[in-house]
Amino acid sequence: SPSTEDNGEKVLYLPMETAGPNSLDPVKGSSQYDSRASSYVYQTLLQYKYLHRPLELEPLLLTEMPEVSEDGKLYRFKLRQDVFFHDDECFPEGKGRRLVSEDFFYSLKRMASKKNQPKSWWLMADTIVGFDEFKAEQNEANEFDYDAPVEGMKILNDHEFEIQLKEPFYRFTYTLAMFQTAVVPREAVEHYGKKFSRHPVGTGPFLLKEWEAGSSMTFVKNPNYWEETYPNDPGLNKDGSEPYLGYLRDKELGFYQDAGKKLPIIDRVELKMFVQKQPMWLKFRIRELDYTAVPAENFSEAYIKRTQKLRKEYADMGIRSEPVPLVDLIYYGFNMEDEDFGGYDDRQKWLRQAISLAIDWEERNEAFYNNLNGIYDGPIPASLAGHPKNGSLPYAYRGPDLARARKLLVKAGYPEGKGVPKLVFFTSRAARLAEMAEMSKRHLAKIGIELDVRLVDFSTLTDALRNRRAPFFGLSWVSDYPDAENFLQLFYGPFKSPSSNNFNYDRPEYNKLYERIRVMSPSSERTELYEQMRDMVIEDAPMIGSMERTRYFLINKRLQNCKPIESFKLAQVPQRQIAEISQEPINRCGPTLSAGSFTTFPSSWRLCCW
Amino acid sequence: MLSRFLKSREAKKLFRDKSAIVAMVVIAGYLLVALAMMFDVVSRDDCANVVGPNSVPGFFLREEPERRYEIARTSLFGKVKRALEKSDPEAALAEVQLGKLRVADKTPAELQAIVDEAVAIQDQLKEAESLDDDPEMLSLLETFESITAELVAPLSGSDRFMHGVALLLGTDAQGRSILFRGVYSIKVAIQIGVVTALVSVLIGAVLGSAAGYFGGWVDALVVWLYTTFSSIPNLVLLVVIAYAFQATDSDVKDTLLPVYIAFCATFWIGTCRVVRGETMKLKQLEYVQAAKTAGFGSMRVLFRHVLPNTSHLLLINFSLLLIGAIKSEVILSYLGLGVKSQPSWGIMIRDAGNNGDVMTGFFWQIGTATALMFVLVLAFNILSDALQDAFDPKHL
Amino acid sequence: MSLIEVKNLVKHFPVRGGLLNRVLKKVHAVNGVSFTIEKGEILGVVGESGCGKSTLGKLIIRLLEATAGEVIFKGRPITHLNASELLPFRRQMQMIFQDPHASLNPRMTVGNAVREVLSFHNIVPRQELATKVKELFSQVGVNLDSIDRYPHEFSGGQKQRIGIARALAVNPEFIIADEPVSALDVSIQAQVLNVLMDLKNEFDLTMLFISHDLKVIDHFCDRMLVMYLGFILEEVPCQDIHADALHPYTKALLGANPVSDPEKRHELTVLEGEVPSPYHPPQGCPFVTRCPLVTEQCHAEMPPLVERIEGHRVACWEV
Amino acid sequence: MAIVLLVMLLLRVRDPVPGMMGKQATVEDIANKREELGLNRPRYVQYFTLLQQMVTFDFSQELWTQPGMTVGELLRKSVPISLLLTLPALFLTTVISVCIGMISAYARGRLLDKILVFFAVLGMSISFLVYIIFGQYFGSYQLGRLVGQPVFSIHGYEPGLQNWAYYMLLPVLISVIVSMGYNTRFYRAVMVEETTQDYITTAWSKGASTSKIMFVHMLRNAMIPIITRIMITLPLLVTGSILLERFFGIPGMGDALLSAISNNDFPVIEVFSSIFAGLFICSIILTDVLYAVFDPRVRLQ
Amino acid sequence: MHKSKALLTVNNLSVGFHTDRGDVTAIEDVSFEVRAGEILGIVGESGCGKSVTGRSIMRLLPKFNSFIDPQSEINFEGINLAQADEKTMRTLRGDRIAMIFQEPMTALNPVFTIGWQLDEALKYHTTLKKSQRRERAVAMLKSVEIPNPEQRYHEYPHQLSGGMRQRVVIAMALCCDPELLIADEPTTALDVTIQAQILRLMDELRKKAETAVILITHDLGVIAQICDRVIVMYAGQIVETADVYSLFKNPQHPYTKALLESIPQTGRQHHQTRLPTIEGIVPSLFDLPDGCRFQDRCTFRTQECVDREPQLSDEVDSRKVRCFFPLENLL
Ligand SMILES: Nc1ncnc2c1ncn2[C@@H]1O[C@H](COP(=O)(O)OP(=O)(O)OP(=O)(O)O)[C@@H](O)[C@H]1O
Ligand SMILES: Nc1ncnc2c1ncn2[C@@H]1O[C@H](COP(=O)(O)OP(=O)(O)OP(=O)(O)O)[C@@H](O)[C@H]1O
Ligand SMILES: [Mg+2]
Ligand SMILES: [Mg+2]
Repeated sequence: SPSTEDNGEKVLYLPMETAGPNSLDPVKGSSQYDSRASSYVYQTLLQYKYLHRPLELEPLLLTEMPEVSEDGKLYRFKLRQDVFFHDDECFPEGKGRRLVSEDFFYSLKRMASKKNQPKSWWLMADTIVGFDEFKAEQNEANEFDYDAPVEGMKILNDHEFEIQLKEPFYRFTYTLAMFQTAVVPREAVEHYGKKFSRHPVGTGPFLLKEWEAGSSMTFVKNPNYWEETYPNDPGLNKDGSEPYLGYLRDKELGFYQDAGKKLPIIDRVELKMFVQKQPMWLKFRIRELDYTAVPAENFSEAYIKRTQKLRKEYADMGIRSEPVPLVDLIYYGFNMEDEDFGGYDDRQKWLRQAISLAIDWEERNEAFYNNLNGIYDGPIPASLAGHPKNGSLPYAYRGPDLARARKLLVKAGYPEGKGVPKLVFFTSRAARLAEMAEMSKRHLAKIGIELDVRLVDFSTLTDALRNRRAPFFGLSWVSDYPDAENFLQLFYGPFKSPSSNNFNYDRPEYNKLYERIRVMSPSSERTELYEQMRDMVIEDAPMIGSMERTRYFLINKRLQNCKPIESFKLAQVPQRQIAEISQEPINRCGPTLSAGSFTTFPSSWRLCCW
Repeated sequence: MLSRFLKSREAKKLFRDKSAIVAMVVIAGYLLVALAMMFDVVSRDDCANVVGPNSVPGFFLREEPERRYEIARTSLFGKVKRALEKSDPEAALAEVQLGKLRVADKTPAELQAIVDEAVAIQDQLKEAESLDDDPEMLSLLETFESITAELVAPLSGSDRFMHGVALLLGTDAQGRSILFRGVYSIKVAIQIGVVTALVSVLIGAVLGSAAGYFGGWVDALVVWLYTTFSSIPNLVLLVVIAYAFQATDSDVKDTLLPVYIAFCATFWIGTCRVVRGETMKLKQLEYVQAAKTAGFGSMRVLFRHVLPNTSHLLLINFSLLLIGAIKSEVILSYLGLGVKSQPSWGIMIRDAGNNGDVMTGFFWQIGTATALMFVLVLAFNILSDALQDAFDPKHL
Repeated sequence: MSLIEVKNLVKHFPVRGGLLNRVLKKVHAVNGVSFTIEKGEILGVVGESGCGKSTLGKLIIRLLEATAGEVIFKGRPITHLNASELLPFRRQMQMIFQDPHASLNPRMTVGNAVREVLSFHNIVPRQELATKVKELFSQVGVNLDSIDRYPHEFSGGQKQRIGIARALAVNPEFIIADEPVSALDVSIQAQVLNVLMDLKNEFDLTMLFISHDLKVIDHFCDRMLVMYLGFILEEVPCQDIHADALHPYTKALLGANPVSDPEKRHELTVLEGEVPSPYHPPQGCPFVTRCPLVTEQCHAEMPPLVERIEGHRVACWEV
Repeated sequence: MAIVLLVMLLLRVRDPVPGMMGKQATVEDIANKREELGLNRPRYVQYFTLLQQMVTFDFSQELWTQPGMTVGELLRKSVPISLLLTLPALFLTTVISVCIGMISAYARGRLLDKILVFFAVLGMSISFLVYIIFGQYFGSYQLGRLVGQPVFSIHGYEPGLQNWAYYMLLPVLISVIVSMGYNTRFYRAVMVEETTQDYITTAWSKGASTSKIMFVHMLRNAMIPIITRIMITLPLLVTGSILLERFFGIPGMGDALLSAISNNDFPVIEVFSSIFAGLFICSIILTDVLYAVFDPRVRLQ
Repeated sequence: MHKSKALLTVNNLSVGFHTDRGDVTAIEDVSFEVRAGEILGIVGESGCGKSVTGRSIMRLLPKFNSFIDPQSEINFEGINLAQADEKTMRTLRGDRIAMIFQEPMTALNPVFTIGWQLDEALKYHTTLKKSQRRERAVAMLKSVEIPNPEQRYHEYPHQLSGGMRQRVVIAMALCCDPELLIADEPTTALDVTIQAQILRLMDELRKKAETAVILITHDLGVIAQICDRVIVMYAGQIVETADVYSLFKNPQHPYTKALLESIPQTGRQHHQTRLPTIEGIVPSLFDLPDGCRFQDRCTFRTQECVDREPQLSDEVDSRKVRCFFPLENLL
């Protein structure tokens, strides 16, 4: 059996549903997994509060939230002065150096260098005064000069600096909590060169000890971590109300037991990679993993589908269920530049609407998501301003309403779907998407439209989208920050492919509205505009949707203080502070589980198999 | 040719082998089914269409209460409920259908009443901790089932039969008939098997015999070709070819053609080797030399005198490749590179794997696919064994 | 003019092997053989297994390409003709093979095997094919009912006769019979020899008759060549070989041949010494290793094939 | 080296760069990337560069999908792991199936033979995938729970020989079961061939015992086909088993290769296929050498 | 001709095979005896059961599809070989009874040295030490006139010529001084000069060591040359046995006679004459005619031959014949 000499160490065993991050260099990363893995080692200026729901930002490497000027364009930052980089051979004498203002700007400027092949430039594009010019200039030059000045970036001193924005972009604050803007030391980048991707040096609570590509990563505690502490008990408000949603439950679950303790509490984190879900689930069940997101296909094993409650056997073992609604958008999209299905003519619009009316989201939800997902109209998910009440709008084209769809087809000149060309549908090959495509094909067949399914790998899909070759496609969008603007920008004309507007939707009215809301702070006026934009999208139907998921996490008793989130491409469970481990040893095959858990396992089969 | 074979010693040997006869009967059965599929006895649509609630188990398993609840909830009840909420319930109701099941011939108002009643019971049921051992809840469940059943129009005789057949082996996660899909896959499997085996045997035979017969640069070329091909790991080659097809835009990739090509590209090698060896042996034989002295051209000698005498090898190779193709299809489909837009055993196994069927104890889908495939492959295995024995002069 | 003239025919087979399939060595199968065959004559070739008899036959009929030398058929060299030029000669020369079983395509009825040859060469008009086949079969004494049967349904002697029928189908003038009776029992051997004899008498066929059985050659041929390791050691008329043979090897063969009569038992001649390898034939006479009469000269030089009397040539320094 | 060419041509059907660059890349970015990877050079230049690298054993190319990691490193890591899986599997399969094949050949025509062959065929008739799915669920998960402690790992890998049985034994067993059918039948045929040889009769006529006949005379002669078969599979050892590695989370070469293919990681695929081809050639040479060891007839002069 | 006691007595030996066309009896009711120092020849057409007879004495018929009739008796010095168990056979084989097989090319195991293979039998049957065994093996090689025996001892079969190989096989058979040697067409594949060598060797052996030899061949010349007595077989049965002189002089069975006549005669008077032949073919073992098995081809056939199967006659002048109308002395 495996060696896990825990010798008093507190070790976390966590799954990651991928073959592993590609790179730990923040500017090169893009995926959720890159983000998760990086977050052990690197830190950003801001972070989301650990226990607060809905999420709220707080300073991390800063002493306080940035000061924003009246016009919303000038940001002023104060760095903590007790933050040191990891001890590493790239520093003189191997001692980690103190973090200074210079480091943050250096890290931002790395996004601009062509050499780094940054996937993150879009975050900074057209945002900071003089940054775009800096990028153009330096990439032209022979040598990229990181010391060259940028107009909008000003160092005041060691620990104070200012950033001047072109416009009062509200989202800029959120950007500062995204891992792409994490702070890296210049010494390490220059010392390790290409290897830097696999040899991270940051300010975070953990050090990367081992990385078995494709199978596991081990992080160990950073002994020189600065004085970050576990969040303190905010207490009930004076009027007895909760300071945030779910505070009382958190308190009851003992999330505040460790308040004020120095972080990190854990000595070692073992990330295990899983490409297949079956082994991950099985490993959780023998308690070799401390938590897992419940794969949809195993939901009914752990939960009673009818009540969506955890089964008794699981609850009895101290396993905790944490449903986490994702802020996301699962949709089908049209390429608006497609000859047959795109376009802004009424006929073309009706055709798209008819297609939308044929798609049965409920059935999909039932077959693949255990009926757990939320279905809503328009592109704005539930927790954000602009989301329709109850998720539904009477004028939306939500299927299945075949009668209406047929009528629209007649109106569009395709009675019974006759004359509609084959609808070529691009979707990624992963897991159950193929089955889902088959379902959609069936749905469309009912109104006489033939779906031509192209199962492709993800890179081919993105390629097809970029080249505007995919007339119809299935995708999902996970928000980068909790603001509907992040969803509405998907339809902004100038962001057409190869940028994020995969629909190539381009309506001047819409674009104008977007330019307005981009620089607005939250307000009812802004929400109104959001709704207006949402309805335009619904009517023109470049997108068919929508669905958002709830992720069900199961957490073993051993793992305390763990409150998962999953949104904004953040970690599934915020790792940095985490979690007390109870001293209960890992009992890999809890005998308590075996008796009851066979309930879903027909007895007649048990005999055959042994 | 056939009649000759039937008279031959080998055929007699073959027909004396009882297991071979059984195997041939089984294969004939499969072929018949495949033929029936060609005439759309079960069409592609039948495989794609929903015939019942999701993941209904097949004939011999008693359903547990939780599942019964789910089945009752997800059959017509849910659909009717939603249809009634639509702006035009009449029209919407007309669309409601689950396989052969349709909404009972009632007015929307009547239906609404039934639905309301059901919803009330459902609310009660939802509250229950567990349905398993609570007799009160069980009876409630029964009521729920019977009420929801009222929404369904009774089936006519033949429809009821077809409904029963469709549900015989249960349904998959999307409510499609496992039986239909499994049976339809026979056609796909046989198509893939026969076409790839045929083509690769053909390629292998032509190249192999040409190489063996002519020797010289032809031989060098063929040998070079197959060493090149075989020095790439088989599965990797399959995958690379399959991927290469993915990238093309043509309609071809939705057919079985990429699968055929991927398989043929790797499968011909074995046959080619064997045939080449055999041809080199036959070339020395005196009847081939006699044919040469008679002045026959090399093509005539090759096709009339050499190739027919490798036919036993071709036959054996054919059956082995057929098995190989059917088995590899499963793996390719699992990797998402195999069959598209129609069911196949590979896809069924893939779906079952992706759906966690094994873990939830739902063995119907994977079981059906495996069993159907197992029997066919077993039959072919036995047959090819018997063929091998029959053509082995040393074997008695 | 003789029907066939063979001049200095040489055949070396490369033996390949090793990693790169290099030519490792050469088998010297036929080493400069010359002789002639007159029309209507049966020339026997004897020699032990592997001495190059079949190779010689195949060289003459162009189943193998000669390394050197020439074969002249009716005054026309045929060694370098290409396939189409060769076609007319194919009709005039045929071969009967050693192994009656291997010489018929197991997947063709015997009737078809013969018919194929007939129709390919347009020997007779289509409608007469069937009759012609029957005629051929009755000529060699095969039951006419069996035309539509497959080779495995025949006995060895019958198969050999069918082989002969196929060879006769093109009305050849010259037949190479490569050990047509070695694989057969004495009783069947007699049948086949009789058939050949009849054909010779009837059509005045010319034959190169290969065998390693002296008794058969002696009985059947007009003249015989004695081969050893690819060389001709002696050419002798078959009237009374026992008396005429001069070469020590021929004599040894005759002496080692047991007589089928216990009363005439005699001490069989036993040759000491080993047969040299065909890969490295000795420089001088190939028979030196076993020859009772060996001298210095034999080691040094291959004796020429010298005509002693009309139709009797010997290659030996000592006789 | 044609193999490399072939693989390259097949790979080039797709353009890898856009996929690599993510959604936000601009046309210019893509062009840059192309230039960096050398994809804009003519094909033959790329081909010869690769050849040169292969000949000089230069594996320092960086992975496209895993910046900072060289192909050499990847191979160094994954190949040994794959070998830990494939070598024992090959060994077990060969030993077991040679033995069964021999027994079966010896008992040819009798019930025992029929039973053995039937089971071999039975085993062959089920999909590999099904074996894996069931093996993982019943073999590691349910068995572990039945016994009360983990017997086989469900997923994952740790280096170290003491961990071998835990992580590798089940996959090894599965692959043994799967390949046993073919091998048993093959070795049986070889052995049957042997039993009918005249020299075996000669050995009997000398009064040799059954075991002597089987293990001395027959086995020694059967070595040639056995070696050939093993040698054919030898290069495949380094490719590992794609499916097993995927399912059991063993970070071997098969897994790496499949990821590389699906992520268009050309350097890995190209380097690997050249190495594989090299191995293939080596195995042919080795086969020749071993032939000479076991068969005096082909011993080189 | 000495008349010593019979070494081997075969009584009513019948052997059959299970084949894909059903069971066949390959040899039926074969009875004969061999005395020490005697060479017994067995002749007959191909497939008439000569080898099967030899192999059944060694009990080396293929295990999986052959069967010996339980009535059969093969008495070797008091042991019934037909019923003996495998262990007894193992001690006899190679030691007291040895066999030489038809094909010298394949009878030797290609992967072991000549020495190893010679040594094997000695190892099983003698208590000699390794060096002694080696000495003996080399001596054996010498006695079969293999040049350079010391060196050949270490060579592999493929390094030897066909004739040498056959002699090695003979040496192997003889190395434990067997009392009975069964030689199954030991010279068919060889050229006449080497054949002569081997025949001489066997002749010496029987003279020197009193070894009994069963010589199976279809070459009547060989029979005439060295055998004492001859058995003629046809379609699985013995049709005639006689001493070699009387058989050749006065064949009594029509088949024997026809066989002898079809040998091509040498000499001027016979040159290029038609040969007498036996018309027809050997009946297949699967559909043997009732009555005499030679009836279809016999020139002397009568109705009786068709109706009744002739039995082997009692011994007259040490001759037996299976014919209703044995031929008189015609020569
Ligand atoms: N295709 C070939 N390749 C290499 N060597 C060959 C080939 N054919 C014949 N030989 C060799 O040439 C020599 C003469 O062979 P050939 O067949 O002519 O002998 P033969 O006298 O007909 O013998 P046999 O009586 O056995 O038929 C032999 O040593 C043989 O091994
Ligand atoms: N293993 C076997 N299985 C079936 N039948 C066999 C077997 N061995 C021999 N026979 C049959 O037994 C009969 C006698 O065979 P046997 O080998 O004794 O003939 P033979 O006289 O030695 O012929 P040859 O001169 O060709 O060696 C033949 O008809 C043969 O078909
Ligand atoms: Mg020959
Ligand atoms: Mg025999």
